[in-house]
Amino acid sequence: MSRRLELRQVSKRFGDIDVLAGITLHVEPGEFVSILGPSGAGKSTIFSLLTGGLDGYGGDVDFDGRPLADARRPFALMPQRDALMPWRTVIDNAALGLEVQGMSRKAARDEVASLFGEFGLAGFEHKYPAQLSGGMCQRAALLRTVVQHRAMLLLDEPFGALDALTRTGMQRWLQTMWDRHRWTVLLITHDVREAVFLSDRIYVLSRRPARVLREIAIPLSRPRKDLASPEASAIEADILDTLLDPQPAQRT
Amino acid sequence: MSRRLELRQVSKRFGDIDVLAGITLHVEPGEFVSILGPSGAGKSTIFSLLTGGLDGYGGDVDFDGRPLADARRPFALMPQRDALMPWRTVIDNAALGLEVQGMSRKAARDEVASLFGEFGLAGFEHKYPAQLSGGMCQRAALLRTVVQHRAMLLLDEPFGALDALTRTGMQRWLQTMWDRHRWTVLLITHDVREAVFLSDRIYVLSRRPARVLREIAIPLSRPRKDLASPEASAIEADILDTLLDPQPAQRT
Amino acid sequence: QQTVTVALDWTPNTNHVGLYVARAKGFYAEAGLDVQILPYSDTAAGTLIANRVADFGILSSIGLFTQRTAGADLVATYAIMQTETGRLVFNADRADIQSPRDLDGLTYGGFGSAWENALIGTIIRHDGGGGNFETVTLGTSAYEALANGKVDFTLEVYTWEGIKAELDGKAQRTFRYADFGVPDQHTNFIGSSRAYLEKNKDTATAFIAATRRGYAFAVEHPQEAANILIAANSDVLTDRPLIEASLKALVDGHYLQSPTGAIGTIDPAKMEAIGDYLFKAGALRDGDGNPAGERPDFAAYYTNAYLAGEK
Amino acid sequence: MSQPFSATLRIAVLFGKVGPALLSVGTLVLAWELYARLSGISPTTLPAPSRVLAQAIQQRQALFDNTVPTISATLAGFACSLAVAFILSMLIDFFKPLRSALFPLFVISQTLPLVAIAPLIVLWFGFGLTPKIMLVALVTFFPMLVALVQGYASTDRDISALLHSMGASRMRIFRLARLPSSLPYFFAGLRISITYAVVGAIFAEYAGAAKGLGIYMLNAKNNFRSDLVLAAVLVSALLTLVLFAATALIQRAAMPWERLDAARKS
Amino acid sequence: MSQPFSATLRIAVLFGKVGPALLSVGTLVLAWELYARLSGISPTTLPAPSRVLAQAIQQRQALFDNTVPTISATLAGFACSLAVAFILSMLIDFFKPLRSALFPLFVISQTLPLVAIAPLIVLWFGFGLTPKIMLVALVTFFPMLVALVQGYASTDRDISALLHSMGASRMRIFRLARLPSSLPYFFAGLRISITYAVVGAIFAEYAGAAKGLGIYMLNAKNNFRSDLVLAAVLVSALLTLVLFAATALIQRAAMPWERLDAARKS
Ligand SMILES: Nc1ncnc2c1ncn2[C@@H]1O[C@H](COP(=O)(O)OP(=O)(O)OP(=O)(O)O)[C@@H](O)[C@H]1O
Ligand SMILES: Nc1ncnc2c1ncn2[C@@H]1O[C@H](COP(=O)(O)OP(=O)(O)OP(=O)(O)O)[C@@H](O)[C@H]1O
Ligand SMILES: Cc1ncc(C[n+]2csc(CCO)c2C)c(N)n1
Ligand SMILES: [Mg+2]
Ligand SMILES: [Mg+2]
Repeated sequence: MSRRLELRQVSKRFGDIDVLAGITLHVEPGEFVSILGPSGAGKSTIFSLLTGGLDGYGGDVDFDGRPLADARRPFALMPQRDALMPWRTVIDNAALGLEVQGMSRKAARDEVASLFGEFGLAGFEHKYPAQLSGGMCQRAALLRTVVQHRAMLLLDEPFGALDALTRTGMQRWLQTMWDRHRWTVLLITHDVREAVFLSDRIYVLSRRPARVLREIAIPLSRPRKDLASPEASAIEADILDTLLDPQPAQRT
Repeated sequence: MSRRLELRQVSKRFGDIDVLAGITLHVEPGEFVSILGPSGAGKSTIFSLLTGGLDGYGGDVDFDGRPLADARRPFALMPQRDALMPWRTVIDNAALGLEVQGMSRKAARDEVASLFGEFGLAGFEHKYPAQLSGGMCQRAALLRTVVQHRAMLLLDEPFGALDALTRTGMQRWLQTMWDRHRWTVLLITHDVREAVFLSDRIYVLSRRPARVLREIAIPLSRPRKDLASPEASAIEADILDTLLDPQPAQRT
Repeated sequence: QQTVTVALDWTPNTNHVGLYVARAKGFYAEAGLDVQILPYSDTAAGTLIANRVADFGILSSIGLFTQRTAGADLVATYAIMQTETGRLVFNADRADIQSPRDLDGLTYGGFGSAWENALIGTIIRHDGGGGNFETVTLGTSAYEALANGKVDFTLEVYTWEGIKAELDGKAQRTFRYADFGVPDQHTNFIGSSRAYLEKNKDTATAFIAATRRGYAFAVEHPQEAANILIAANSDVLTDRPLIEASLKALVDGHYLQSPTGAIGTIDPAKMEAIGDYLFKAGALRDGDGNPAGERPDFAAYYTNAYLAGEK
Repeated sequence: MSQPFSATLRIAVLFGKVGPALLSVGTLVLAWELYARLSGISPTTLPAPSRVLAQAIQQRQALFDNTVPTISATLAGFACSLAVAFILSMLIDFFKPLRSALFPLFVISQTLPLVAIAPLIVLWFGFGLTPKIMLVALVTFFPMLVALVQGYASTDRDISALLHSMGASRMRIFRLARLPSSLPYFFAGLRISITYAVVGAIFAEYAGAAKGLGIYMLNAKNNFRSDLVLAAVLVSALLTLVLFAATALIQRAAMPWERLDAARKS
Repeated sequence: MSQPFSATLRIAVLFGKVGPALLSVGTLVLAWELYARLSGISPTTLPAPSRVLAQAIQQRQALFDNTVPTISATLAGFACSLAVAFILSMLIDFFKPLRSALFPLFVISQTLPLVAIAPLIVLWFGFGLTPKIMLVALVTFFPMLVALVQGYASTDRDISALLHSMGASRMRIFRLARLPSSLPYFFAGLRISITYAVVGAIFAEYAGAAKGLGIYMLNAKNNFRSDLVLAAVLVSALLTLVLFAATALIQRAAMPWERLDAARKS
């Protein structure tokens, strides 16, 4: 079986600024891979490249063994923060991807409606995002992402906007969902613990211009009920020391 | 020696809403105490009561053994987020508290200038907050707080607005600073790990109306270089289980 | 020196020549007066006088009769025009307009005073028409609208708009009001309020006398008067040929000085006739807007008492 | 504070909001009435509000007849302005250089004194509805265009990026994201513009019209009837306030989610 | 993008910004010139821009003499409006019920058609600078007041709470936090108001003035000089643009930190 996604020496500049400086990474089918890196490193830029939001980059990107053709759109993206439309009800937000794919609004609603229970949103179909808690918004955004039935999910800091307590709850929930559905996932985060808790493998990026500093396999057994096992803690401490300069950052 | 701060059965209502339902807690001189609780519980409300931002509450508040008289203002507050004034340079922001106390701007500047090195802000005296990274802004805000030479520091989620990586760096730095100065600190946070890492004792609050669910002493030795020691992890896991409902929150 | 303020009725123009001449020639100074010509404003001169914002002002005949009947404290003290300067005007190429009755059903570009409709209606009916025409109110652009063909006819001040058209070679034809049953009138007056006149009898007399000297000088020396007028309003009066031609028309047409030699004198017969006409046309209304019940005493509307020589 | 209100509480709150307004407006009107009556000022100069009201009622038919054309001009002009602003804002959104090309023209158009422009427009377009529509459009067009363009720009980048990743076309992204995002700006612009629209229409009538509140005012003024001038002013002020309230109602209906936002924030 | 620009790059960027503007304005003027020359339209109805410019230059002294009073009225009126708006905004900020009492009056004041109000103002205030200042203040006052009140309300609650915790008085909090917070709103309001200020001053002159651009326009029109009317329109448009640019410069100087913000966001 060929790799689901493979980036080889991918580089990207914005004007005078080098953002990506030769990124090489891959994701196997059914694998949960995370990208960890400082703010402004270029993590979201990688997703933009993959989803066709940018043109003109160096290096190769293969998907399922063939070069990534723009038109195939094999990815379902969950952008940083939830990106829910405040003017659409939750069900219409969740159905957005299907509507854009050409499905009628009615059919799209019917399809997503069946998933509301599993995502803990039953009864909130016709509420607006403003009527939901932060955690519920994140679940709605994830529902909108998975319902597109793409070959791979790209999750860009899905819980970055949540407070620490809610975030922990959502991480536990995501792990349960992934265990059940076994999506192929590439997750961006700068929460080390989140990466360790959820991933099969982690790529650690440097500050801009981003290079892959380390690739770390997480051999912990699943489900990872215990958030603070000694092994997990050790991996976490190790990664943190890689990331944190001896001097705290002087500029973002 | 009497307790520095003691709250006994403190309660507060806003209109029809009970926010604090009998909070009892205390802080010893030189102690680092944290308050942990869900968002909207009423944590910041406690600080508002202490700093005279609200009137009309139930229960008693003693400071150094005597009832808290409004005029004494024994607290230096660091509000949620950094609350730096974008229109003041860093040094003028840091000197704000001294200016309000009646010091001339020049004298206040001189006094704070000497501390810029220790707070990792040397050379940035005459920059505006917008020219600083998030972590530097937090340090400037903390500098503004400690320079007021109050008997006690009230820190309201000082690192809540930072990304996880920067936050970890700032937590390490704060521990170093506290080790050196031994301020009396009451810290609000909803980051369990942050509380465990920094505190001598932790109060865990319930959802609104806030009650004290648990009081937990952290017997870990200082300095706590290792963020992920097994003991720390165990305390953390314990607290998290207290806080996280079996079902994730339905509403904030 | 006594200060006297005068409010204008329009942009400074040849109608006002006597004021500027008297000032420039020192007639006012000789009479011990410091005359300030107030800037033209959107507020009618009659309103300014009645509210004691101005001592004197240029009043249109219609303004005098309507405002006075409605209760404003106004008295005409000097007739600038000895005869009507207004005309009903239309483009010469309008073959369909041969006499006023042809105006029925056409569009009039007007200025928004009630008496205009009475005036035009009278003219048309006098000529055997029905007096039905459309009115669009245009403020001050009626004249341009006529040139553009947007309206069929309007009213002009012959000695200003009419002369300009002649100079531009614009072919226009006019109807004189007096030819169609409208009594001739002194189109403009210099007027004041009874309150002012009673308190400042001597000043008022001196002012009217000096002003009359100004107009008399203009009648004698139109060229020099034109120079004075232009010099006093250099920003405004940029069209020298127009000023000169207009003054010439005012003099030659016996507007400023009647064929019998009267300058400034108010003719009681004319006042009674036009007053009568306006009353019958329903153009005179009381302060509440109801048509005046009985014929007002028009003799109280004017006085020649301040003209030099007479008392 | 999403607790249900009791009916009395509701009324109390409403009065708390409206009370001071009624008080101040009432005081002003009363002071004016007293001054007009006691100072002996002539009613031609400053008629008492009671007289203005009495005249307004007596002349209600004439006032009504003259209000209708003004409303037509206001609404038609505003509708045109909206339509053109909307089309241009879309073009600008799709083709950015248009913005730098057209905005200076619009800024300049706002600096032209209406008093000088209005007569010219009337001369070019006659006395029908056209010149009034043009003038109303002139005063309202630019604020609406700016509001729309700012509104589009306020679109959440994440939402755009998301739609792009889903394969949505530019047109689709415009319809699904940029257009709804512009609504709050649109309505803010609407509330400002509608005030100018009425004033603009009245102004246009001054430059030439057969009927309308502006003409009514002009006639009243030229016939030295200050009370009728003020009666027409009263009607025009009421008209503006009604249109103002209407836009607020339309906004509530068009943006149900905004009310929730507000409720949540409090 | 805070890299230093080379000089040529700077010029290229500037032209990229100004180019389309020049192009569109130029095209418009050219079209007008051609139409005026080729259509045979009379110069009284629509003079060619070249003629307007030539006359403007020839009459530069008169235009200048008439611009000075308009500028004085604009600036004096605007200054008064600012002063009163500032004082009232402070009172409202310290005593909230004033807001609900006064705002309806201000909203109503904006709905009054100036054309109807202007003649009354001369009666009350005479011919001096006063009525012009009043009218300019009337049109600019409300936008400035709203801007200031909104600006104060935009103050970061955390900053207020912090100052309160430090023991700062309400006056002190106002000065240290609320006032600086209002600056961006203040300047946004300023840019809108300054446009109205010029138009308002020109309008006010119709209500009675010896000199000024409005009077110049009126006189030129009554003397059948459309070209001079347009020359004065040109001057007034330029005046507005200059004042507009001046407020932008003042804002840059008064808010050095905002430039950094913008630089950082890009
Ligand atoms: N369209 C663009 N044009 C110019 N610069 C860009 C663009 N998009 C991103 N950048 C720059 O590229 C760098 C990387 O941005 P990116 O959003 O990929 O960072 P990130 O790693 O996702 O950061 P964060 O963790 O804060 O989301 C930043 O310096 C950003 O300013
Ligand atoms: N001045 C006030 N008037 C009315 N309600 C208030 C006021 N201040 C706070 N509240 C309410 O009291 C509750 C507690 O607010 P508080 O800010 O103390 O929560 P918190 O625990 O600090 O939350 P977070 O972690 O999100 O900062 C909230 O429901 C809030 O809406
Ligand atoms: C010099 C001079 N020209 C035009 C008018 C304006 N105007 C007012 S009423 C009317 C019609 C005359 O019967 C005209 C043309 C004026 N007042 N003075
Ligand atoms: Mg990112
Ligand atoms: Mg809080």
